[in-house]
Amino acid sequence: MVDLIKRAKELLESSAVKVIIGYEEGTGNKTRAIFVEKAEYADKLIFDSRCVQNLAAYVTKKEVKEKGKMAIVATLPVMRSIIQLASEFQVSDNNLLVLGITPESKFIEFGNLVEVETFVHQYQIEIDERNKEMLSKLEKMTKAERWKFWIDELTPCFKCYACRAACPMCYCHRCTVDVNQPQWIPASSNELGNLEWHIMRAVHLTGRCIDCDACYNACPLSIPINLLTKKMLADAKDHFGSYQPSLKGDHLMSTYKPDDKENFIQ
Amino acid sequence: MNIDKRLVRKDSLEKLFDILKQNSKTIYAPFLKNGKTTFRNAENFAGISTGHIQTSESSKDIAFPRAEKILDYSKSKEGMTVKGIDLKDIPEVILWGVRPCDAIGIGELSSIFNWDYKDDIYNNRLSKVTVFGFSCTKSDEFCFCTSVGGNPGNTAGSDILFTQLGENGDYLAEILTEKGLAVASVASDLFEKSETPEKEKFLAQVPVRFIHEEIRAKLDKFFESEEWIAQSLRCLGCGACAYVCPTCACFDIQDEAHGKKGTRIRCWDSCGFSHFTLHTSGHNPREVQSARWRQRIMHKFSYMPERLSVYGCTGCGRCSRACPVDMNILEHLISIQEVTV
Amino acid sequence: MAEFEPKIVAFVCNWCTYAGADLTGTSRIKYATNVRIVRFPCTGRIDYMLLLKAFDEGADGIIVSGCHPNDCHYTSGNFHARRRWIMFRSLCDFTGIDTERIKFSWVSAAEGAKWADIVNATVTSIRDLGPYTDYKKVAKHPEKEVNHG
Amino acid sequence: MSKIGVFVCHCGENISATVDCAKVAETAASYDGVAFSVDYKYMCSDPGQNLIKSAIKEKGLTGVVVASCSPRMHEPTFRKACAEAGLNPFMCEMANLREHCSWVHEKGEATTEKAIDLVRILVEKVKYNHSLNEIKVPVTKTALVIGGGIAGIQASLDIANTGHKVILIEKDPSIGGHMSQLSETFPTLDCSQCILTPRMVEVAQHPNITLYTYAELESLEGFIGNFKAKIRRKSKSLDEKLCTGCGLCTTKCPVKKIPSEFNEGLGKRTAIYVPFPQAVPNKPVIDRKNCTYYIKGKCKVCEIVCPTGAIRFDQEDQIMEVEIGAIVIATGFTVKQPDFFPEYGYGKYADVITGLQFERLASASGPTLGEIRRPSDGKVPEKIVFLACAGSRDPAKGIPYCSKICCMYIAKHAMLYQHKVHGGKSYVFYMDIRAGGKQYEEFVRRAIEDDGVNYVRGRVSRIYEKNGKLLVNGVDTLLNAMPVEIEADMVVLATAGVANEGAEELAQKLHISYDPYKFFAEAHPKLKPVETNTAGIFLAGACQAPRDIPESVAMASGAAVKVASLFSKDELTREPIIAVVNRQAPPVYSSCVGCFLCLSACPYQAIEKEEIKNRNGEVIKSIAKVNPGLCQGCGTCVAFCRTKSIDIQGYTNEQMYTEVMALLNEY
Repeated sequence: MVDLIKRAKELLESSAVKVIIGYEEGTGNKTRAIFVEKAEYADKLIFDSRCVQNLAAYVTKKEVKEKGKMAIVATLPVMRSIIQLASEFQVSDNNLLVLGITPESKFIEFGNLVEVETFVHQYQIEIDERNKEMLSKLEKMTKAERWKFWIDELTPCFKCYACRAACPMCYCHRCTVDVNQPQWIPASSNELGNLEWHIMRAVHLTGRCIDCDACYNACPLSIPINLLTKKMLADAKDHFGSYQPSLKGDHLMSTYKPDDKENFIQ
Repeated sequence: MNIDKRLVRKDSLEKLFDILKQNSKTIYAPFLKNGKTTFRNAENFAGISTGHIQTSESSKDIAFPRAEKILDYSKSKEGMTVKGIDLKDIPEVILWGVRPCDAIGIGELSSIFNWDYKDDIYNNRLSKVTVFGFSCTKSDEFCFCTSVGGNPGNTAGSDILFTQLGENGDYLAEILTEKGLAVASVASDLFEKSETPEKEKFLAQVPVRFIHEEIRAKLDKFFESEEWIAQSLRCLGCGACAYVCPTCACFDIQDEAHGKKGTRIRCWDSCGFSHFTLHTSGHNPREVQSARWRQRIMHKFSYMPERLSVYGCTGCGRCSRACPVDMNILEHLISIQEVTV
Repeated sequence: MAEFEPKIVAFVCNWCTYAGADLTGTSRIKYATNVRIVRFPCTGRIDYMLLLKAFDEGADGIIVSGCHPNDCHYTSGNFHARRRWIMFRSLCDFTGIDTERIKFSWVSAAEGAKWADIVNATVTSIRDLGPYTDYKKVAKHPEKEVNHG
Repeated sequence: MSKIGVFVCHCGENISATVDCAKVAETAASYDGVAFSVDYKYMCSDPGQNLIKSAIKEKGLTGVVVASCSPRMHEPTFRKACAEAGLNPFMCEMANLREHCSWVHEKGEATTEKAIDLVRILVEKVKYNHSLNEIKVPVTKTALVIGGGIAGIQASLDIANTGHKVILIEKDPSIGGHMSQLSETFPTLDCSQCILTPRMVEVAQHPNITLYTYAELESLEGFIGNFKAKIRRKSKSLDEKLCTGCGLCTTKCPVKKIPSEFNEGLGKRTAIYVPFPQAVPNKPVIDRKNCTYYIKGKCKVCEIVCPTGAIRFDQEDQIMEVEIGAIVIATGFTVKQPDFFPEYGYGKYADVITGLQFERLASASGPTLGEIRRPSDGKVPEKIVFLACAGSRDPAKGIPYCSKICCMYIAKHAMLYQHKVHGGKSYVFYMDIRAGGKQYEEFVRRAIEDDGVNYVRGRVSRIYEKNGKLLVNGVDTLLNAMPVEIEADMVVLATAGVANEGAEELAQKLHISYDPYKFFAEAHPKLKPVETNTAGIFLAGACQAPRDIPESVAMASGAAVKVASLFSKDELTREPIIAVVNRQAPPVYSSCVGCFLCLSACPYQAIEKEEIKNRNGEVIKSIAKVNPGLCQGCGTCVAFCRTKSIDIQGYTNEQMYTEVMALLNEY
């Protein structure tokens, strides 16, 4: 990461950017986010296989944005998030510079988001094998078995909303669950409240989720909620062809094709 | 009452459990799911988790449920009829496998629910709970009970405290309260009268990491510190820390309406949420995360000790373990201690 | 089961299916009484959460119906709706929600008879499925019982 | 605290026969917030409406639920009544107890229960209604007429004569349509050209009409009173200003063997051509598919001979955008094509022709100058057979409907034949004679009785050629299905009238609906015959169904009146059923986060970006904003707004949510 740190220092010294969002050594052999505002702290920047948190969640955070132009250390999932955020007008070249980390852990800087998009589009979003298996296992179950599976998994959820907070796409200031006139989602963290909260979350992320697993990693009870978004991702691919976040903003769920196929409408 | 020390054979624990079940007691105990330990209604002894350092969730749920009904209402042309819950319906419960840092938390939680207003629902629930504490024989870098007035074998809050005497050893059972005695007497012959060694040498070693009074004194002058921002910049504002915390008592009142009928419930809430202090007007006195983080620390380490003369934190370290972005409370407290104002 | 009368909510668009149901009326075609229509301007307006709300509150079945493709009064509301239904339906199915209880259909303003058929078919199939106890159980608002966490 | 009034209508017996209206009213009265509830025989009657008005005044009602027929029927009536009593019309909701309940269920508990539910849903909904004010939008007082046949011509002239501007576009090089191809017209046998051409000229000269021939609609956006149309003017390869229409080019053009569309292939034309002598405009176009220059890259004879140098080989299609307030569609129809009748040998035998081709043979301006001569050898046919319902009323051919005009024109054709070919014998095979219309029946009788046309009631199974004759095999069902065989010299098929090629695409461009046969759908079969279900777009002539000339003209005038009445106002008022984005006090301003998914979803481009600035003029956030002029209120944006920031008046989240709650819970 020598070149990353070197570049970070240049950017801060030339005040081309005001803050660099990256990873630093944390506690308990974890890594965590660091916000470098002075060149002398750039040496704290690290990158290794433990750096899985999706830092894109910070680029829409008021306190961070207000510091001025941001640079972000971005792995592939983070870059995808950034592109999706840009297509939703949440970030732009004016306030964000991407310091990319290739899947081969090489540092690569991008001049603008178009370059990031081009880079991102070289890679398909692929669901990992373990979860693929999990999905097909669930699909093979009977409806009743699936119902039981999800009620059992979701009932422990106490709605701390860590999944929402960790997700770069959940940048809304007022989430549907925060709306109580009408009360779309039961406030209680009971079976119903949890089920509907997680269904709603999955629907809102359909066509926007880039499968970074931030939600799952953030869950203090390790509930496999990412399976819901993965299922949507897989289905989106099946129904509407391979799917990639794109600056064109041709969002999966806000657009349509007259010949979209279905087999259930009478 | 004076503490009654008994010996419980390792294999007697299961017998104890079964006898209690036979006496139709409801037992809540920690179970492992998705690599996390949470308390739930235990049907049988098998599967009750013992290996864990600390449960992922605290046991406060038993006396302070994440969502509980406080009343039913129904509207009509004539007006509104309201029906509170019947406290008699609250069942007796044995809370099995509680760590001392949770048990002591019960007292801190109670001090909040009985500060000015006495919360009947909470007190009633608590009165129906018998706590089987289990001393800590292991700890990790997130533990700091000894810095906040606790220790791995602390008896506070337990009705019976079990301490395992070495790997696979038998248990020392300290029957601490009438409640504990009542339950123990159901299976009195499992609680053997015999010479028991001192438990201390079997307990986990948790070093003292900071001086609570110093922190508290520091906080009095610390309100405007930049440190809050530095610490909280990576905080995502979720409620994980508060929801796993044994002493966090904040709740939100919600009405769930179904036509003319409805239910008023109280749900856990967290000072970490941006909407926690949001006014209807749109004004938010704690507009940024640093203000919310400050509130969390101030409340636990300054306000509660000051107003309720209790520690607001049991040092269980759960929040640090649960935090998705490594907001390590111990690390932050130490840095507060070190920063010069 | 014989005396079980399913509660069915129909979410329909104003321009095609609602008008189609009007035509059923003007044609005096008889059909089952179990269905209650909620009128929307367009299928594109139908919020998927409302379907879940219907189940929460005790519906045993749901009909969602609007203009045939290309016939949307608003040109593309039904195309948007269709895409959402495709994804939402599969998500429901994945979570074990009984999608057989949600009947999707296109009923034009000219298809009065079809509306009657859809209603009758749905009522029959829901009658066979029985009350939606799974969801009702979950939606029983557990706080009602004084329970522990 | 809401004070809701519930008014349950018996609709005579229509509702009360199966629904216990008194019980419905009673139950409604027990609901929280219902201040007045009553049932009455006819709510829509004056006394009924007065009942509502006085209740509003006396009880100070804040909302009204009328439980009667479909809101699609009487919503305006009751809203008006409320308004007259000083209650905002949008505080009135209707429960559909007739079409959706009493008419479709038997008398009984369940039916009344349902009626009660339907009322309750709206009682609870109306509690969340808000007073709304109608939206005023300016009207662009120019009409677009698509199609220059008799219907389009009539509509254009009628609108133009009310003093409003008209843009008339015609896809062919000349206006006139099918009528210009006809010889004489039933039932008066006056020459089609003679009555049509003056109208064509009038169009060309009318100061309020702008005529674009060889032009088609490219796209349409906007809404009633405010459409934007893109029109493609196909290149004529000609500078129309310079061209004097002298016709030198068409006489000199070397490509002379192109089947003339105007003559239905019975005559020939050149590559640069004027479709027919009386064409308007009377200026040529180059048919690029057949022009030697465009095929081989050389020739340019027309350019050489043109005295004014008006030929433009490099001319390109022109797209022009026009703003219009209303549209009349008069694109007409066509007739079923050859391959359709293998059993009749159409296309196989030169002397089996369509009715339209016969029109050309009979026409003085036609290829035979009005003499009936058969295409194969130019001989005058001594025996001629006319087949009615060639395709029409034939579900097997996918055309179950009656083409309507055939019975009459066949009678006319037979009559013309008898007049032109003395001693000739003519036969008409028919299923039924449908001669409804002024002097129509008399006309047919004349053909049979005065002109001795032989009408045979029966269908023809097949036609085949045998030593120079066309053998027509059929039956006479009036002589108990006795087989009939006629040795004919010529056969004329009254081919079914069908929708134009591309009618479907046009309908989709215009956002109007069409029937299973691709004819455009009227908004109501009886009460709105010239309206479409898209406000501001009207229908005239055979694009809606096969029509004869008088009907087409009547429809055209009807459509013209609709346009004129629309243009009679400077502003038109629209229901305020539109989307709105919430606004809140600073520092929030709005819960909208500006993801603008609504923008990409909106079918009407009604979503705009609004920048919210602080005192120093710095942009704090940019949020969605709805253009009330463009929004049509479909609510597609509402359903997936994650922050629930955009909502639609009249169908708000709270209203729809409440309806579901009210439907499934006790009150």
